[in-house]
Amino acid sequence: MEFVEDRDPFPDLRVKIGTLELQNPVLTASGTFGYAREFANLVNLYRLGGVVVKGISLFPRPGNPPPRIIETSCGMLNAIGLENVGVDRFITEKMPYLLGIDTPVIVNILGDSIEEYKHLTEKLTVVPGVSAIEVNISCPNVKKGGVAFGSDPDMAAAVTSVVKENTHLPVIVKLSPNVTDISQIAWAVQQAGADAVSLINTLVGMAVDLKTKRPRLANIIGGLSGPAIKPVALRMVYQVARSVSIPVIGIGGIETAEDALEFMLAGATAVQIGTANFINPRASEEVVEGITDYVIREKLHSVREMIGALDTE
Amino acid sequence: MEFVEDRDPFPDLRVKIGTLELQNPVLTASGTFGYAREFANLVNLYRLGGVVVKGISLFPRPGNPPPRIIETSCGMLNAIGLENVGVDRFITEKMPYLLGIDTPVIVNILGDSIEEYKHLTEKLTVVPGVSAIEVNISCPNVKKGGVAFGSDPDMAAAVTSVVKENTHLPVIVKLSPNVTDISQIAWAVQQAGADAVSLINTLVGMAVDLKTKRPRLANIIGGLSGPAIKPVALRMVYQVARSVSIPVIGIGGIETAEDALEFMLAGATAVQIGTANFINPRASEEVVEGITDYVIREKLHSVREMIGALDTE
Amino acid sequence: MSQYQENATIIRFEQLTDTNIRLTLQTEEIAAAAKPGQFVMIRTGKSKDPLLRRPFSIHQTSSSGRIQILFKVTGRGTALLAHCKEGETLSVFGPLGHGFHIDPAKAACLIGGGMGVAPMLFLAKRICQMKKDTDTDLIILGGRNRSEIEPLLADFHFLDIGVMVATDDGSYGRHGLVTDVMKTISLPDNCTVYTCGPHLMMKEVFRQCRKKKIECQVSVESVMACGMGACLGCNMVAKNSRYVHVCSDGPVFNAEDLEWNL
Amino acid sequence: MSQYQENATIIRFEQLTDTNIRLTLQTEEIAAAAKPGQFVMIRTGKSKDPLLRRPFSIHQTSSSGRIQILFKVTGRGTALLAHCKEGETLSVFGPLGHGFHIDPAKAACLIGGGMGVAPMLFLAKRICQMKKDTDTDLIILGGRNRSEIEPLLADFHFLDIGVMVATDDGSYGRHGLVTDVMKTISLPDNCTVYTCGPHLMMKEVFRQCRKKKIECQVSVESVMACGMGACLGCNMVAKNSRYVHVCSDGPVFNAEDLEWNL
Ligand SMILES: Cc1cc2nc3c(=O)[nH]c(=O)nc-3n(C[C@H](O)[C@H](O)[C@H](O)COP(=O)(O)OP(=O)(O)OC[C@H]3O[C@@H](n4cnc5c(N)ncnc54)[C@H](O)[C@@H]3O)c2cc1C
Ligand SMILES: Cc1cc2nc3c(=O)[nH]c(=O)nc-3n(C[C@H](O)[C@H](O)[C@H](O)COP(=O)(O)OP(=O)(O)OC[C@H]3O[C@@H](n4cnc5c(N)ncnc54)[C@H](O)[C@@H]3O)c2cc1C
Ligand SMILES: Cc1cc2nc3c(=O)[nH]c(=O)nc-3n(C[C@H](O)[C@H](O)[C@H](O)COP(=O)(O)O)c2cc1C
Ligand SMILES: Cc1cc2nc3c(=O)[nH]c(=O)nc-3n(C[C@H](O)[C@H](O)[C@H](O)COP(=O)(O)O)c2cc1C
Ligand code: FES
Ligand code: FES
Repeated sequence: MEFVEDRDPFPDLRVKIGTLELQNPVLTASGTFGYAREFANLVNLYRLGGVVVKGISLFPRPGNPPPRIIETSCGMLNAIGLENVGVDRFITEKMPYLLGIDTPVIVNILGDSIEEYKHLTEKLTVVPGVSAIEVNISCPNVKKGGVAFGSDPDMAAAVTSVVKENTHLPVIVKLSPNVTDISQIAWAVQQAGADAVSLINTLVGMAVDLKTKRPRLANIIGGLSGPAIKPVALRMVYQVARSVSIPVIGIGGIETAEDALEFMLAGATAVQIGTANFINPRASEEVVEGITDYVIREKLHSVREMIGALDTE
Repeated sequence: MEFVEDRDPFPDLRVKIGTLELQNPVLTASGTFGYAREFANLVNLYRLGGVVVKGISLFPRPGNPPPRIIETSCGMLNAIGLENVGVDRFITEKMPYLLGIDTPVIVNILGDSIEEYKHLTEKLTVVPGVSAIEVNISCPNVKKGGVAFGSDPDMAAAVTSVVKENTHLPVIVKLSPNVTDISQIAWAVQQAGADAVSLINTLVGMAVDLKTKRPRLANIIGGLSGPAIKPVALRMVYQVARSVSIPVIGIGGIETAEDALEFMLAGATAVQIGTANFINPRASEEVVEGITDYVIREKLHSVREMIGALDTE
Repeated sequence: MSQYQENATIIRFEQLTDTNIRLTLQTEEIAAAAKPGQFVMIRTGKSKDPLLRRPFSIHQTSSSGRIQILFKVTGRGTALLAHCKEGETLSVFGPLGHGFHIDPAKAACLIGGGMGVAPMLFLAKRICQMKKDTDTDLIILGGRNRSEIEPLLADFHFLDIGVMVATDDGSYGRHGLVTDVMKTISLPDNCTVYTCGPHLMMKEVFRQCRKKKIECQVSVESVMACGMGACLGCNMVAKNSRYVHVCSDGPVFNAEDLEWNL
Repeated sequence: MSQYQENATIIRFEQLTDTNIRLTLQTEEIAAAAKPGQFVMIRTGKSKDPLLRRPFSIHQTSSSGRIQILFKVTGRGTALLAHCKEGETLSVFGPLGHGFHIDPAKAACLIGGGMGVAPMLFLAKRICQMKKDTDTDLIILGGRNRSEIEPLLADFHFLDIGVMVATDDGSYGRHGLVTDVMKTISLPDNCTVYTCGPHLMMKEVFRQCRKKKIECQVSVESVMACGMGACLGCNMVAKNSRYVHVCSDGPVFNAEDLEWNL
């Protein structure tokens, strides 16, 4: 294990997501970092900008049958099916540890209906140690025939409003990339009060096994993540950052500090590290180290100078 | 150069796209195979199911400034900007050669307005040697504020209708993947008379150069293609094939016969080979060879048994 | 439980058969921490394709800070590993998972088939360290043919436990499956069977154990992304249709706890 | 113009400097068909990442069916090539593009800088074959320092054309740039200058040629996907703001035809 020395001069990496101040712009992406504890002996958690925990629902969910993951070219498909212990057990079993890690904890929530999002918010907002809520709107709206909340501006706004109304915490809405115009959804959730948007969630994909003539995932379709999707993520971050005035958190295929800084140039205020955690469990901390080095080397007053600094003439 | 022996028993690889009979399901994708001549000494063109030529517009287009392409993880972005010689020079300069290659020639067309599609169709439909028209609807509709024809069911249907009304040739509509619900667009163009749909065109993406703080493409955004997008393409083919009754042509990251057969299992009647032509100029013919081998080895009566044969319980 | 990510130098590359390879890797911290039945996740190359690490059981560890893995080329990742050279480095992450539970008071029967032989050596060595008397213990190893199994035996023969071998083609040891051999022997009542190998083999081993009311620990496989409980991708159906996660709840389970559809 | 895709065996791997490598490849058909100034596209590995082939000028060909390429490690693809070993194979596609136009009636001045030296050897050899008298011909080669340029000279010294060398640090030949050397010599009126190297170098070469009204052929670079005119990705601005495609219209152009913003 490498040890990290303290640096001098201490560079300014702070960024703000709504009222939430992060010491640096590097978060971990929901579903790829467990409940942080799994990484505790690999990553100095306190050095991260924050951690986003696995998506939590009102009731425990068993998730999908196996196989749930499959590798694709420079990416992977997952159909975990949002397996989680449910909000009550999350609060009693996972939060005590998370309270002690000295880094902001952002809780990712998901529901099948507006009511579920409401109840989740009510429960989480009073829990000590929860720094912000990230709302996953890529889930199907059961009442509206299973269309994802995130694919319709009105539904996305409705979820956002109900979460905002029930919490004082900063609310980040996590956008689905499987839409015609992601800026339109971003705009709708901004108008509904979101403090920030994060994007992208996974692209819907599929893999087929020629030998068995069956889908490779039990769930047939799954979410594509990893380096393969980075160009799509970067484009969407760029588009959304030009359409909204709230902070944008960039996600998708980020493995290195260079990747992260590219997202910041495109307009991201912060980033999340997802699939890269599987390939290099120290990826998130190494991104922090790399950004630190960059800010020192380039003599920036603050990493914030990078946000949206892309030169397009 | 490898030589290909004739095989016995001669397997049945024929598929039908509208009234167009293909000797096998392997086409080349528009924009990745030039005007076929470029590949003449590498590929036995007559062994392909057909070739789809570079997109043609009513007037010549110079395309975008350089750089136009950039590699990404398991993929590439292109912003060629639809450079082409225009339909008149295409007919006089390129068609004479294409007439002689003894494989169906499908002409890919693109326009900025419904009228352009109409004029293109009128001109091409009378040209000997044109076997079908593939309509690229990923282009911006200049009159409707630059929204892509392919992202709106009504506009997509309108383009399809006007092309159908002006030709007796089979009309394939090539769908954009940058939409919330591709099945809806597929359905709309089927209702408007399309003989087949082909998908996917490229995903909109972007790349950033941290050193120069500039986009890597002069055009800022470009189209993502190659193995990286295969899972998305496969999923969309699967969805569309279950929504429409016309043939579906699968495109996206296909490099091998195995890839092609996976698309057929998911519901494709034929496939197109795109980016793979750059990496292996013989890819298209090798896919034909691989499918031939498969049909023999698996003792299929016809490759058509594969279409939609995915077992999802 | 501590895990380490090390840049491990390849100390030795042994091509055992056409497809089977044994790698000796210098991984100080992993070697020191590893327990029998645990595994490591290895990056098969420097490129982003293949993207994910691949899981391999720890075949044995040495006090000089080395581990061995034993693998078969089955796809792209293992094909890449089959091209690596001594002196090069590989990123190795581990040790991961829950290993075998050894009760020194009980007799042990180790049954490994194919690449399932891999964890058995480490386990057998540890059993020999923990127990004074291994007279009632037994190891049954199976493979397709002589060439697959013979190169592995030297290490087992150093130990004080009897080894029986079965090959599918009869070219070495008994002709048949390890489960055929298992039928011919009478296991002591107070015995634990440890097994790793193809699913059908383990199923049959468990079937025989259950009949005889003998404890059976199995090391199972699943597709994995993270190997450490973070992605929830490696689930498997356990009793009562519940899911367990192979990497964090396993890879070693009490066979009773899994669903075998017997 | 015939192109071939060959699985070329690496006959020789020469690490010339830290970053510069010369590969000798067995490519019967490409070697037989190649012309000076043409290039090949090489797959840098078996994986899908990096995905695209990389373009390299043909440094020289041999009658035994071999070609050489000379390259500098600048990124991931060339780094992979720098790890290949003699005896392994690489997928090589070529020969591609339009090469230099040689007029045996004219004097020739070849100016190569950095990796732009690569196509100059092949060109010089062909000029020697085509012309009886090369007394008025001249080769000017430039590099950063002695170690970059010295290993390349042996092959040039076999030829009947005078060679002048310039290095940035003065550690070999003249101290300075090839374009400084160019200024000091007087080129015959009826002369063609052939040049390849960094953009700014070629620009200066062309500036001097234009002043002296001397023909100048340049070999330029651009990003490429297909290398054969199929993708239209490799465009470059030519005179009158028209686009040319480097792979199919070039890579060698009459400098007059391009836009240099002089
Ligand atoms: C805990 C554990 C321990 C293992 N120990 C060993 C060992 O000691 N020796 C050994 O040879 N093999 C072992 N395996 C299996 C080994 O991980 C796979 O053979 C390897 O990942 C295949 O990689 P590939 O890229 O060559 O194959 P791929 O091209 O990825 O696939 C080839 C085949 O292998 C299967 N496979 C792919 N990835 C995995 C995966 N992560 N886990 C299981 N199966 C997979 C695929 O479904 C496919 O059928 C172990 C697996 C697990 C889960
Ligand atoms: C016709 C032609 C002939 C060439 N001949 C030689 C030669 O003889 N010797 C030599 O060392 N180099 C030559 N090059 C340049 C060589 O192709 C690039 O150095 C190489 O592609 C870089 O690959 P990479 O993966 O190492 O770099 P990357 O990681 O891809 O990029 C590193 C840098 O190289 C640039 N680059 C990447 N791909 C290309 C490309 N296809 N064309 C041009 N630049 C690129 C990038 O913009 C970046 O600045 C030639 C290029 C062309 C177009
Ligand atoms: C295994 C896995 C599980 C995930 N679970 C969740 C989740 O519970 N909630 C959520 O909002 N996103 C989830 N995601 C999406 C990621 O947070 C992230 O948006 C996506 O993977 C793209 O980033 P990446 O390419 O860096 O992985 C999951 C992704 C993976 C790979
Ligand atoms: C360089 C390039 C140029 C393309 N030009 C066109 C075009 O003119 N018309 C069109 O409909 N599609 C065009 N495409 C899209 C391809 O035909 C294909 O739909 C896409 O690349 C996905 O397939 P692939 O992953 O196999 O490349 C182009 C793609 C590339 C890479
Ligand atoms: S492999 Fe990720 S949880 Fe088991
Ligand atoms: S590289 Fe494809 S046209 Fe030049």
